[in-house]
Amino acid sequence: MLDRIVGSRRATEGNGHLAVEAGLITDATQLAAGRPTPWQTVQTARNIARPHALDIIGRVFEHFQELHGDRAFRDDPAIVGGIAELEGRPVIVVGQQKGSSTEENIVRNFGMPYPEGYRKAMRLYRLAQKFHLPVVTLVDTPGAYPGPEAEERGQAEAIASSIQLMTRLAVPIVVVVLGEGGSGGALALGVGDVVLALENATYSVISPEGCAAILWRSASEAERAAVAMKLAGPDLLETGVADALIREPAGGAHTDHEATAAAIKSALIPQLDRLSRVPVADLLSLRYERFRSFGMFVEPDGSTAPMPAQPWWRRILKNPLEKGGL
Amino acid sequence: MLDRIVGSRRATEGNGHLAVEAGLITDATQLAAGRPTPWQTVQTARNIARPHALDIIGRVFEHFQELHGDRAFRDDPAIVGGIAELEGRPVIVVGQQKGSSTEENIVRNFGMPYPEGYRKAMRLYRLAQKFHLPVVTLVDTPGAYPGPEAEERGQAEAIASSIQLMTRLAVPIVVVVLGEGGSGGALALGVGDVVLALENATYSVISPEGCAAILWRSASEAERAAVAMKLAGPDLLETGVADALIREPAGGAHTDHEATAAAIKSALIPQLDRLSRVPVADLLSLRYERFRSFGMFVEPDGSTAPMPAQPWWRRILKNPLEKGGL
Amino acid sequence: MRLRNPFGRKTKEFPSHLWTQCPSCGEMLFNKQLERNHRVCQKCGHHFKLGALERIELLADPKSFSETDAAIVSSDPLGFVDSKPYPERIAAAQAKSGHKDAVLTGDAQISGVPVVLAVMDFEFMGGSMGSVVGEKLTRAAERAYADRKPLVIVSASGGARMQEGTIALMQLAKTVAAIARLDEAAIPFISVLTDPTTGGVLASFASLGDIVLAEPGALIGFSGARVTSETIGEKLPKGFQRSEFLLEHGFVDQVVPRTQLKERIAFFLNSFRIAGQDLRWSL
Amino acid sequence: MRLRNPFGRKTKEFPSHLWTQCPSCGEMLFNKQLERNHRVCQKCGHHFKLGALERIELLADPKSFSETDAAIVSSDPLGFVDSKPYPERIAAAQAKSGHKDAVLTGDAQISGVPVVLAVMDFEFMGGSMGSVVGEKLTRAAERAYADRKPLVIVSASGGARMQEGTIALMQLAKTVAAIARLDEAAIPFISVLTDPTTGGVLASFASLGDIVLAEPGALIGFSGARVTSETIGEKLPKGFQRSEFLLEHGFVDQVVPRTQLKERIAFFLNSFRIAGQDLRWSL
Ligand SMILES: [Zn+2]
Ligand SMILES: [Zn+2]
Repeated sequence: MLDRIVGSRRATEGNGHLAVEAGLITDATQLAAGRPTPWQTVQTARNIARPHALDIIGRVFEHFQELHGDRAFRDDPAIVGGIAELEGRPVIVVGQQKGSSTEENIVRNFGMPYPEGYRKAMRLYRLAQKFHLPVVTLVDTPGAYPGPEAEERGQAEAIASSIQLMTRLAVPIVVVVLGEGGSGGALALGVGDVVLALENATYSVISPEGCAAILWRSASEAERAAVAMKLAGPDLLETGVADALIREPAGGAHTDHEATAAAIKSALIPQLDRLSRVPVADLLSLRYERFRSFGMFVEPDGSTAPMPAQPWWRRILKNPLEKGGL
Repeated sequence: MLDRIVGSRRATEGNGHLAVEAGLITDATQLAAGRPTPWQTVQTARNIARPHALDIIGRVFEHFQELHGDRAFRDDPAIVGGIAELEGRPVIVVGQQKGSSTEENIVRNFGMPYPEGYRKAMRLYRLAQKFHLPVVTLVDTPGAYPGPEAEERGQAEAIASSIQLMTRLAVPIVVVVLGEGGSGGALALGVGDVVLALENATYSVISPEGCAAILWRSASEAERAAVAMKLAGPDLLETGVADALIREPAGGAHTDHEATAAAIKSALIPQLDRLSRVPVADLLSLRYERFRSFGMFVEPDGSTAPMPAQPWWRRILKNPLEKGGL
Repeated sequence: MRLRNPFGRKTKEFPSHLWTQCPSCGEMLFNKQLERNHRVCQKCGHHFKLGALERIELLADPKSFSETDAAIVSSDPLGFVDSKPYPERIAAAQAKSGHKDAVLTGDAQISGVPVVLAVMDFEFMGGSMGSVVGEKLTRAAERAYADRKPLVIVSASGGARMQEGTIALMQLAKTVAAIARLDEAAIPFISVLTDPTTGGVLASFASLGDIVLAEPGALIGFSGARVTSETIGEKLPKGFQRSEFLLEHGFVDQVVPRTQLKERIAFFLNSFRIAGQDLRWSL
Repeated sequence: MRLRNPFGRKTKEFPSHLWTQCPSCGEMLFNKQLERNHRVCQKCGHHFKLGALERIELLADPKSFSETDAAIVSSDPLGFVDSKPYPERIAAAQAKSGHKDAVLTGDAQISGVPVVLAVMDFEFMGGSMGSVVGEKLTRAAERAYADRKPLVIVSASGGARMQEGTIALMQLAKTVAAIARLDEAAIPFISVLTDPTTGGVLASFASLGDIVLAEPGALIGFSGARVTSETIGEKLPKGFQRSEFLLEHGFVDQVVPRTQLKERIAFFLNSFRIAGQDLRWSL
């Protein structure tokens, strides 16, 4: 009766646009034995000494010039963005910005953007599109700020619009999850052609504490929730949420910002090289399929139902790039 | 030495897209003798009993459904807009809204929009473009609100962006100045293919009081300023700021809202009929020329300078509409 | 909430299978009459939640609704277990609601206009969006795109379904990607927000309608009011995150009483004829 | 403003043709040195207003500036007379400033990148925009469009020129229409706001740069602070309508000290190669 399970994305079955390089981890078996537990990973991803967006931008790119403001309300310090060069080639880079001290965190609102932060990001995406610049986003947020002013100024609308814009933006987008990929507030920067994550980054629909409070009615069950939610690196590969992981220094990214940035830079260059040669129509169509194919469900005798779109990694076989050997 | 004066627009030389109908005044000689003075016209245009945007919308259009909000900050009551039908055909209508009592005026901020009002208008223009609906705007404002919150939220940016959007909006736009056309705050709704004005409307770069305070250093010279600024109906025809005037009832629009609305409706229908048959590229090109040609200056021996664009009423001869006899 | 009993009678005189008390005005409402009134309080206009079938009956022309993708059911991608396993929760919700998941989709006509219609049901696990809701809504949008028919979605949801983890989060991108293609093709999308529409559903397709309508008094917001209140450590203003609050802040085109919803949607559908289908203007 | 004299000397010891007092820190600045420092106070960094010629010298590569449309002069469309006739005001402004009107336009190179450059001069009737400014800026934008060269405009203006009435107002639409075509063609436009940029200039092209830069401490706003203050009947906050205020509120990309302005503009011009001219990405 249950004749097929559709839509599961697994890195092992294909990576679409991903340019696989030696440094990238595309399969959980490539990970070192003795992995930290999901809850340990949550702590590592939140470590205040972890390199944050500007730490990475300053080391990966040259000549970063920050651009400010949403042109409507405010410049949100929880999102930074601007123009920089990656080995001499200009890109637009946008990231959530946490602080590395309490004072900085107050200024940066602990990396929790207001709606105007997402609107600034959208302005920069449009600028990238206008001038044919690739986009790199750096995801690192506990989530979009949940305060009343954020509600008043349309947090949900800003996230929805940002996702919409990214799904159709006519330039390559590479997403790197640096630390916490917290819910819709992370996804608003997270729609790209290739999604990479640092080895100890997390990506989740809600914080483990929030999940535990709702489902177990106790925040102290957060550790169990972290396991159940499958939010850590190997899980992200398994579900296809991340196309590949970027290896961190042995002690974790917080022990060596330079090495972490170098690993990110090594990962980014081949991705952008590859993506910049894909015709825009193919880029958008494959980006659509990448997100279209998320979902695990059962469709009993789907013969009368319209066929779902083919999973994206099958389409990739038709990608002209594969033939040209670019 | 002074070999040419370029760029003056005069209604007598041509009206571009204007569909000339019996009810329209295209030449100051068609106006009744014994015209009110400019200062009297300023008073009439500001008369609180004059029909305001919603008074007109309710009488000219059917099935008006107001659409609210800028999707970012607030629904500004000083600008109203929505979808309505003009003899069964849908249009987007947007206008500044004054009150007809002190209480209403407090709610409507005396018809002085905040930036979010212009951003709501822009949202509706984009909606019109998306669904191929013509736009009608109703101008009636002392000016954009000059308070500090308006500055904080970017009054200038909102006006500039609104003007920019209207210059390239790919659907017909007809502007009707109902009462006060106050400065940039009016122009932000005032870029169209055809600009009409009620007989006693004004359109000025600054209020007469403001002009007098700056140039004569005395607001009591406002009457003189009103004359010097050439802001009233015959002047608007003379300078081409308005393509035509719509005749008001004998005592002025405030004495008869029904008759005023009927005159506006009679004027609008042929304009939209005509404009809806113009190919979009021609529409945009002629709209560009319409505003391009404003300006009076002297260019001594312009032979080495690039020729300025031809005034729009010469281009009109090339308009395919003229040949096809549509 | 303390409820007022206007007649001073004991509530046992109003057995709950026959009567419902209005949480807004306290009136005791006879269930049959409440249903006939589309679950709107006759006295104060309070809008009770409405099930998906009743909603379809309200909006679609009689017998015009033809369900699609009805068979899709949830699997358990993560093997998720909290106080009970996810599959047991699904089974319980199916038994309680009579639906396979939290949305019904299909082809329909609204006042004669052919549309793709999707209606969420809060009864099914709080209208939460997991793989099934995401897939059905995406297919609905794709069908609207392929058939060049307007899309109408009525939302009622607490947000993304936690039991599907990050895959639930990805449904935001999946549904929005499908809506974005409708947007590019200028195929109308009308989003109707009902009580409650929050979290991941509001932060995705529900906010992106060409026209966004809300029922009166519906709870609409990104963060749960509890989270927001804890964030600022104080009580929230009255009316916070209600339809009228969103109208004032510019995110909703109109607040429309349920009884007028069908004709209002029909008006907008008629205004937004799809390009090439409208001969009223020569544009 | 009360000025502080840091040396306690009498100001007559500083004849004004030789010395200028900084309105910000009170320092007495030797004029020649002030000019060498591009009219920035060496002590506190206060940015004095800069004339159009000095601005061009600051930004354009040596000898690269070639003026265009230099001959256009104002006529008197309205026959405008206030305390004196408009033509007399023009003549006085021409004599005072040495320019024919409030903007200079031309072709130039900035760090080797060919651009169309327009620079306003506040000395000429407060940098007000009438027909001549509107026409020259429009031609500059049209030349940038035709030649596919980036446009750089440095603004300094009190707004529209009242003496040209509604025709001055129409210059907002005229210049913006030309900028809008650049925008559609993805030809870069960098807008630099200097002290002061207000009224109709800020409410038109000056706000529409792909990149908007401002000099430190410049007055930038829509309404004059006097009008705003009268509107609310109270004093405005410190820093209101200054560059840094606009940066905080999201309308300016960067506040750039004058000495860094040229290299910063060059960086952005190099980032925004015009489509078809950039071989760095294969996009
Ligand atoms: Zn009630
Ligand atoms: Zn100083």
